[in-house]
Amino acid sequence: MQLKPTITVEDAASKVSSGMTVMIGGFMAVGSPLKIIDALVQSNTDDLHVVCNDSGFADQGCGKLISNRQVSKLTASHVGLNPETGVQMNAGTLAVNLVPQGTLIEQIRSAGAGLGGVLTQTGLGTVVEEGKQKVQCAGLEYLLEMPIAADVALIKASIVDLAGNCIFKKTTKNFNPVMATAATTVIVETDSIVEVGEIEADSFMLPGTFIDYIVV
Amino acid sequence: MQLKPTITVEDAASKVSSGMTVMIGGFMAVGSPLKIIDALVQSNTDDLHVVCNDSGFADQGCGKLISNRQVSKLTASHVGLNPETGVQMNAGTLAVNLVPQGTLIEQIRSAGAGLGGVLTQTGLGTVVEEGKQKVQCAGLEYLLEMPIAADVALIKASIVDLAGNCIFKKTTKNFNPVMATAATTVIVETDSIVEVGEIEADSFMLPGTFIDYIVV
Amino acid sequence: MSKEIVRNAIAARVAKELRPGSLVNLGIGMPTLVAKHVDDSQGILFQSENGMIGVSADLPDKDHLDNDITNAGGQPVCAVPEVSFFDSALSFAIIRGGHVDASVLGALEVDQYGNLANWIIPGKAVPGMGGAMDLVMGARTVIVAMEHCDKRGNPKVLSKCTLPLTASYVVNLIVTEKAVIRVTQDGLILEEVAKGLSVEEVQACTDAPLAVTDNLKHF
Amino acid sequence: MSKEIVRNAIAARVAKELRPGSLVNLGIGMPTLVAKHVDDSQGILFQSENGMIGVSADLPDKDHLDNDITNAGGQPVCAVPEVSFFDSALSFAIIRGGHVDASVLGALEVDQYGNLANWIIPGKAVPGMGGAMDLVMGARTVIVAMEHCDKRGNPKVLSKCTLPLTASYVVNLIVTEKAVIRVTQDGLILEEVAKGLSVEEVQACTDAPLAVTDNLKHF
Repeated sequence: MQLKPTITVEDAASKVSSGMTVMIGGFMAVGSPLKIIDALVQSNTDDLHVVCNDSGFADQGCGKLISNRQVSKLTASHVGLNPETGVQMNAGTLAVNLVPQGTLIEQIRSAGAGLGGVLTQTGLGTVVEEGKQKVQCAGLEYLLEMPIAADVALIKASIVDLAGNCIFKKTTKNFNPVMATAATTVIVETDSIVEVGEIEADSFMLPGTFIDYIVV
Repeated sequence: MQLKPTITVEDAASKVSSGMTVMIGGFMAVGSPLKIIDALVQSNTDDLHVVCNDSGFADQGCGKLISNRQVSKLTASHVGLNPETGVQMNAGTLAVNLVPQGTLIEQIRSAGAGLGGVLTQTGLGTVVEEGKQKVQCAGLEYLLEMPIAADVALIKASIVDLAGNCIFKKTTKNFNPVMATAATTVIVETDSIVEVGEIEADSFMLPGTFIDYIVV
Repeated sequence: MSKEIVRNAIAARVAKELRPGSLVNLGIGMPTLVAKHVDDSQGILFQSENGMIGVSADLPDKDHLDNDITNAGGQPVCAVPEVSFFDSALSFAIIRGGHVDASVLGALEVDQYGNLANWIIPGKAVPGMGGAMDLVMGARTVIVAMEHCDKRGNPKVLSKCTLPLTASYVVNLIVTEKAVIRVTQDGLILEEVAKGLSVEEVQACTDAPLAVTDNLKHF
Repeated sequence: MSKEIVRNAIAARVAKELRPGSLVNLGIGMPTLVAKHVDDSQGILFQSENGMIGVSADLPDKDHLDNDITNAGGQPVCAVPEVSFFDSALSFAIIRGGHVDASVLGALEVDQYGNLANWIIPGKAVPGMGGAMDLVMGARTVIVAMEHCDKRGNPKVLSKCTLPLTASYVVNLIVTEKAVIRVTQDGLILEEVAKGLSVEEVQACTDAPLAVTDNLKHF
């Protein structure tokens, strides 16, 4: 049987090295791997490029990494509820790449699905256009949005079986399953781990094949 | 509460008019809406453009529509197990557009997700390139594959609740959930219909919002 | 009028625009109030872009809070019985694929072309666009729900937006406490004015020129 | 050698190429046999592009057939305990996104550049490419498993493919009943020959030039 290794939060944090691109699941800290984030805050890792839907709150979710000045670049769709992000951005110590939320998830999916990018009209006629290739297609204009991949994805699942199959309850799904497809190393933090076969296959929302390590 | 109308197979077939583009879920007839196909075979509807993973078998799945000469154009990834498709193709009475399977599902998803298309390397250096726009991006060459939408999608679910939320058991998922996002009218055939709330929300694999009609 | 009355008046008027059986996304802030003014019998469903269709107008009971059911602000909400949950890829496929019938959201500025600015004030805080750019491009109808003027009394319905845009040519209807204004290819059409106000009073606090419909109503 | 022995010899040799814990897609026909030659302890999982990871080498028992568990040919199959099922969008995200470690498939022709032709013979039946073009572009390693020559005894390992291509520069390894040939940027390297065969005999039935590795083995 193909089983995935179970590791500690400290081990998980140690898989992230300074300078890496790290995807962190969650939406306003809902469905975020909070224990791994805490362990990462305890580490000396810095100069991270964090890819996340939002920068959470200053004291919650991936915002903690920003408050602790471990992030040099942030790619996100929303940073408004973490004032620290704005402070560091204005001070020039944090580069923030704001991306429309639907574009961000498609860019991550593109990397995971082996696409060279997608065409979208979101952002046309706005600052989002800047520096991007435009493609004419069927008489319409589109922005070409390129894939975003990561070295490590830190995701959170409600239930995981030992083969890595994941369940994300209700609105904790958000960016988690797609990020799991787009990183070299994928670590899932979970509330609950079960034996293989304990839960029927169709209940799982992400195949274990995407998971490298499980943190309970 | 938002409930979806339950209709007969004959009503379902009558939503398909001659000349329409029709997506039909299933993979080698597994997870295909077999009852609606049978009703469509009984109708006078013809000149259909069918979009389907494959042309099934001559006497099974959407192959029946081909055998009955109701299809003038077929977009599919595989037609090898239905000899009738080849016969009509060689006779010039059926236009067949062969598409790599991964490209086909992305084209359908693009239509459903409002994308102008996706960039892929699948098909580069092959006949699949013909007539397609190439895009250079990050130093690599890609084919631009455009969206495929339909007038009607006929899909099959194992269980549907009265709000249209769908479960597709095991390998019956295939093209069904994605096709449901890409058609003006979506009709789901199901083995089993349940009340809203009888099955917990997280068990469903496709939100009812995509469904227009339910056929039991 | 108190702030609360103004906000509810706008929300109530927006609610009347929503079609039975439709799928609606309500932006954060005042648009959220719209749900309270919609009759259950209409079968209208509310989407939340973090991955949910079927947000209820009810507020969650503190004793029965489910922290796994949240809105786009991360706050716990209640769900209707036919609720569905999904990931962000499907959520934005729903939004960008034209499956949302109406997007209701606030604005800093709207102009006579239907251009919308609602995500950034240069030099001030930069919240980010979140899902707003996707919503206004993808939704079949875009309804701006906002107070007619800003805190200083300056018009927010302009001849031309001055702030960075969220999107161009996307707004279909503007609903304020003073007026209901439709955006057409020929410019803005004043369709309704609030009771007690004249057309001239509305125009006086609107920067963009307003054509008046033949069939002007009061609300 | 009988057809069945040849096919199993090829499948057994391919099985040795698969790494423990890897995800493998087996094409229809002979490649399917590879699963029988893989030890369970290796933790290798087999994907089926119709939406399944965890196809078992076991054949389903007629009395306990689950018609909802099928392979890409539509035939019922058995599942391993850690099986997962998914739709075609995710299935091809897995395939095209580089998540499949090895794709094993048959060929009509392979050439010294790693070009592959396996989906169409003009003028004859046109089965369609199915998922083959996606698999060979997306899988990390592409292994062609085929008989060394066609039914008429003509070489299938060519200097240059003559049939319409499935993809260019994609094949990494060719396994036949006669030889194991690696495709490199410098051309084809003969790594192994079947017991009882000489290098010359293999070259004689191979159109493309073969360089011989310093460390030639027999299998």
